[in-house]
Amino acid sequence: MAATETETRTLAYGAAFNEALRQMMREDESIFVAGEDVGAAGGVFGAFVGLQDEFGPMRSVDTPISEQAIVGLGIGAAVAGLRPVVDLMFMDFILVAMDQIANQAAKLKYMFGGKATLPLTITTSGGAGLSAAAQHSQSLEAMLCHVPGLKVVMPGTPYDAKGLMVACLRDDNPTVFVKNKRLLGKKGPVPEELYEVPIGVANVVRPGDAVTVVSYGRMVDESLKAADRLAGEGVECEVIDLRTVQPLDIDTVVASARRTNRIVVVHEAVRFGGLGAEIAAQVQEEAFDYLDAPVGRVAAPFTPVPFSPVLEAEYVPNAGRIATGIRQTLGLAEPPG
Amino acid sequence: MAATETETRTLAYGAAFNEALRQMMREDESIFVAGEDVGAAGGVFGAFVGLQDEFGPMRSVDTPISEQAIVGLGIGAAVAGLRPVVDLMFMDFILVAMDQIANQAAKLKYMFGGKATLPLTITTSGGAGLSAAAQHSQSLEAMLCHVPGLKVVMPGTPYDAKGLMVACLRDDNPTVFVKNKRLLGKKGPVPEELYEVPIGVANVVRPGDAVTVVSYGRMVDESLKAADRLAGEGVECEVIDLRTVQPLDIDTVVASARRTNRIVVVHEAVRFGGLGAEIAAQVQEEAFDYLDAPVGRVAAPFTPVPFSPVLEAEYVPNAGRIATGIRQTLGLAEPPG
Amino acid sequence: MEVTDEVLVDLHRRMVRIRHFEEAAGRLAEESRLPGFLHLYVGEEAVAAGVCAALTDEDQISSTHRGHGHLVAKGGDFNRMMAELMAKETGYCKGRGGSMHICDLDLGMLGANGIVGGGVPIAVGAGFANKYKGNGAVSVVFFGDGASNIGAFHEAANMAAALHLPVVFVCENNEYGEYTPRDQTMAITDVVDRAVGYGMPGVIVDGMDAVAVFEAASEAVARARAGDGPSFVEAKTYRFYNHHGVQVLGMKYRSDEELAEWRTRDPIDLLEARLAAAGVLDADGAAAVHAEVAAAIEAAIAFAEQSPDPDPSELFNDVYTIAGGGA
Amino acid sequence: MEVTDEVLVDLHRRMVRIRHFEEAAGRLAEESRLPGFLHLYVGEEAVAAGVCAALTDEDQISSTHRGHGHLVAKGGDFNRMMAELMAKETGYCKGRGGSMHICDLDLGMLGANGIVGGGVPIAVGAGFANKYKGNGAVSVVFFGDGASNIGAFHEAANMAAALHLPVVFVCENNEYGEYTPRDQTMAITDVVDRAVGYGMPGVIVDGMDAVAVFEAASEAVARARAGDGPSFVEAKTYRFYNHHGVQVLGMKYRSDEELAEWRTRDPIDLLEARLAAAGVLDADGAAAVHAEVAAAIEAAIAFAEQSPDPDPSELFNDVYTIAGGGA
Ligand SMILES: Cc1ncc(C[n+]2csc(CCOP(=O)(O)OP(=O)(O)O)c2C)c(N)n1
Ligand SMILES: Cc1ncc(C[n+]2csc(CCOP(=O)(O)OP(=O)(O)O)c2C)c(N)n1
Ligand SMILES: [Mg+2]
Ligand SMILES: [Mg+2]
Repeated sequence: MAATETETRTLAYGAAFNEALRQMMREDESIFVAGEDVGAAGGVFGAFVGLQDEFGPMRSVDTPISEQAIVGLGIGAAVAGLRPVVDLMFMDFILVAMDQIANQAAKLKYMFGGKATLPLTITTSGGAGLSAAAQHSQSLEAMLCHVPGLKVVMPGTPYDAKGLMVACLRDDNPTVFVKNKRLLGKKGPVPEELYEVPIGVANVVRPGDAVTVVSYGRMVDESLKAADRLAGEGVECEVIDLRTVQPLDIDTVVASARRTNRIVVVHEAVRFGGLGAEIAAQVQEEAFDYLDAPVGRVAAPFTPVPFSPVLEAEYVPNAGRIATGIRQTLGLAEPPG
Repeated sequence: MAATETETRTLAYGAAFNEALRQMMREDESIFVAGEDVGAAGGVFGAFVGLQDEFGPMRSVDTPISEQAIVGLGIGAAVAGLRPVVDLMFMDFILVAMDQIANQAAKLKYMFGGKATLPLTITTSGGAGLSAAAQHSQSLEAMLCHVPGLKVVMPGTPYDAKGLMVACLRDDNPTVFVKNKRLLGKKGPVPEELYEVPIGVANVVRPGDAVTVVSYGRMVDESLKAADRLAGEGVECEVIDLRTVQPLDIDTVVASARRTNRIVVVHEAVRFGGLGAEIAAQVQEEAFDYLDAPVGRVAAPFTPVPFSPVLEAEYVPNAGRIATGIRQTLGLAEPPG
Repeated sequence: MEVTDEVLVDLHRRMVRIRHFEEAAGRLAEESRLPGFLHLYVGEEAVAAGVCAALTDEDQISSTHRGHGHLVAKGGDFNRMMAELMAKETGYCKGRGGSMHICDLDLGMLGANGIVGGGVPIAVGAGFANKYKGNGAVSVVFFGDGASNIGAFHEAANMAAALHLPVVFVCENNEYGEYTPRDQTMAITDVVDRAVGYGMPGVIVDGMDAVAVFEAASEAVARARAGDGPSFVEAKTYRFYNHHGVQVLGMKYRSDEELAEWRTRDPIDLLEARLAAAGVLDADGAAAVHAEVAAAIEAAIAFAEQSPDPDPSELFNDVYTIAGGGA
Repeated sequence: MEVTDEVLVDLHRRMVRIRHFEEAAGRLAEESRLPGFLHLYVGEEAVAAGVCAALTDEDQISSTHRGHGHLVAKGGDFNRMMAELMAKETGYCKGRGGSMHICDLDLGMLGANGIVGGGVPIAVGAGFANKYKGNGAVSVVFFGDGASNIGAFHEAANMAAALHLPVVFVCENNEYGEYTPRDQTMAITDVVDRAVGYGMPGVIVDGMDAVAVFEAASEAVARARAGDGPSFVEAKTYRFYNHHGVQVLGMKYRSDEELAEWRTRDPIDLLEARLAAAGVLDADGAAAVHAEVAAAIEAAIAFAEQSPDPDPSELFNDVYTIAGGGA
């Protein structure tokens, strides 16, 4: 990818997602999108803009406010041979449809002895930082990753947004594609042609030898900023962007940890029971003799997401707190001032 | 407790739960129970038997099949000053009501600046082993424990079933009381008087020095059986019954791990993202220099719960597999045969 | 569709097949030869038979926790059904699903469901696919009176109406949800009263009369096929056995008298009387059908018993579809 | 309740208070002085005012994402409301909830809600508590046309009917859910058609006519107080601003003509004309009310701006109720 970057055009994260859908819908008649305001309005975040104009209302469907029926629509249509994309406006709303997602979509194939195939993509938007308060800011991926039968991707760059969406649309399993609300406008290199970023493959976005920093979604940028600061302190962090959180590319993580001997996991979700716990558990198991310090975790505290910008700034991990967490894992003192 | 045990009468786990409710309902007029078939029928597992006869239909309410409205009924009634107990027949069904549980009940107090008080108890029945298949056998506590604002208890004995239910009924927060379906008929000593087992306090049910085995719910009995086998091999396991999974009594766990230097976590839920991950992450952090081996985990594999008894026997952890997991953590070979 | 003699005979056979399968399953359960829960359809045969006789193999149905009758009516294979109930490798779900998840996607039977109302949105999704493909197929949702109180039903019914989908909603109103009577859980007597709130036509039909069900279903299916959208059929029926298992008498939640009353309207007896009166099928002819089906059931039990349990390694298969290796 | 002159004046004042609060909030948002989302109630004032004028302080209401109007109508304090929208420590929720979670439990306002339909079961629970205590209080659910399509609404409405609870369901039918018109999301024109499916009486009322709303609400509340169970009121109304924020003209999803048409029926203009005609309140009198309320709003803005942000340590408080330390 690095090579092509320079040549390729830049596109925003949200537009890259939209382009993946559009190009795939041109290729495959069985793909359609359905959800609240995704049709005529193009989605409240603009992620579905232009699809109804190009593909018509049957392939770009405005639905009632009915998250359970929206996911069920996708399940039934998938079992019947289509490749549905159903949108749940905010990640917080997966809780409204959790039965259809976790009891139905995730389990049908297994319960049916392998008979059903569910090429279903559930798209949603997660993450805090918009003063959207406790019901519009959550990062609930840990709940989804605990459900056998689902795959979950959380891209952190426009390039991966397009490539992973293509991969989800081509996958024959229920996948959940989680956009980060605050990344939608972020620009980056995105090839115009159709390409796929494989599900389940992490990306080492910055090489280093002092400590491994594992993250995904918007926290990758914050981790890279933290890495820059630490570089100024003579510490080279290796930053890994998981890109996919289920299945987890634990091999890449463990290999890095065995080299750096120290590792910190960073995510927006609350710390208790977050993905950092699973990663820490697997790393201490796979790299026990290599670790010079406990696996560190930088995550949100165990509280709902507050509305107040002042409180939310305290809540969401940022480069500063990530740097502090890394220093702790390295046993370094905070720099003066 | 040990002292009283001998004198006290024995009661089944389900009956102990029922007695806690009855005795508390006699004491506190603001307590009522509502749910599907909990009234006239006394609950599909008999856990609510006799309550409607004694307290009438207003305090023992048969509801429509409406999990979201059942939980919401409890939330609204709690905010209005009552102390509701709402039942969700199977733990799998919390996914149907997850918005009301995790977006509403858990967050109202915080979102309202502390104004609301929710003395709400949600009761449900979890666990596998009855050939009830993928939608009636799950252990989903990890999802609940990831939600700030909830407390979650999972008793493994009749004594704790009564004492923890009393504690839930007296708690001013939303609590989830998870009965284990396969423990309902299990008998054990239960004092007749009202007593409370504090939420958030683990119980060392078997002292030992070779390895710490942490579990909860039905897996405690299986862990004790495994401990017996290993005692035969000259290995003394310290078995800890967490009893409460949120908040977690990590101090008791860490103190034990620092003594035994080895620890294995056991649960019925799937391994990936289960509570064992959080415990492993916290223990490796708090006891890093004390551990002679990685924190071990014995849990269900990453698949839905199968119907077939043959497959389900492979799926659910048991004394044999727990013993194997403990031996691995101890670096011991499997005994011949 | 017209009610020809062939239709009458077909309805009878479908009901007899359901009845014998369910009676056998009940017997096996009583002998503890079936693992797990068992929700029997005995008494309600006319609904599944009448509806499925109005469908083609391309049409789909979604079912409930009480799903054997629906699968048999849609043409389900006794051997694979019995094997599934016994959790054998030869079962419809390789023993992974059991009674509550039994299905045959090739027959358009999209599965029983352990979650009340859980199958409703799925059938609506299949209906969407039919409209999308313009294949003229129709999907049918079977659901109970109790299920009409759950959110997923409401959302899916409205979705079908809003998107004008070829779906038929068939409510099996047997007056109870488990052990709680209908009047405790809703303030209406007829579930069909909900149809108007979705802008769907709705009818009430005698669920013990297979012919009446067939006629109502045929009309609703024709409407859906013609592109005129979803409709609602409420069948008044009754289960002769307990919510699960077979126990019947001396129940606290419903009187023996009520049961006896309904049993006088056994849907199979009613149709056999009509068949005899019409000279379409006399007692001997009916007995022959019963005998033939009974033999098939015995064969299915033997097949299931001789079938192997799933291999333990099967535990790990089919969680995901592996690219290349198809579904 | 009887429509006395006092009632008319009261309705007017409630509407004017809502209008000024919302216009001010909109202005502040345009100036980027408010964080987060903002869903304005302008145009729908007659619904909240008419309903809340029929309630006592002991009665509860549950609200939606569009909740300011409901709180103002129930007697909300401008200072604490404005401070909450500005995320200040002095706000109703100490700055933790904001516009989408604003509430005043002391006034029986059980909270705005960020989840469409999320507040419906909660109000039904409050209604259950009222019946349980026999305190004669009534709870009112405000919900939109779009919310009537979500499962939680359906379950809670049926629950209220099944348990015969003192609850009033008030549907604010403004013809849109965000950017999607009603006819795309349901096959019915009148949401009240759903009432029959729950066995509730229902009426349609002109949501731009505060007096008509008051009369309909009074009747429904009286019925609930008398122990005659829940009922359903559908108010036909319209929001004058965009789904969120204030932008109005040149929208793709609804025409400027449609908006202009509805604006000719501004609920405040309509009532002021009636007040003048009835000689209850002339133009000067009305202007005086506006002036007084405008001053109170300015004071509230000043109060909010001078209020401190929450202390960062507040992030960790009130997740749980600590035993001893009360709610
Ligand atoms: C979401 C959910 N809630 C509760 C149950 C438990 N349950 C299984 S069947 C049943 C009764 C269903 O009643 P109805 O829909 O009338 O169908 P019937 O059993 O009468 O055929 C209940 C409550 C469930 N399986 N799923
Ligand atoms: C469960 C859920 N789904 C979707 C949304 C996003 N959303 C917020 S307001 C709204 C429209 C609601 O329409 P309606 O109920 O008619 O109320 P109105 O905005 O018209 O007052 C939607 C879809 C949400 N907040 N919650
Ligand atoms: Mg029923
Ligand atoms: Mg609306």
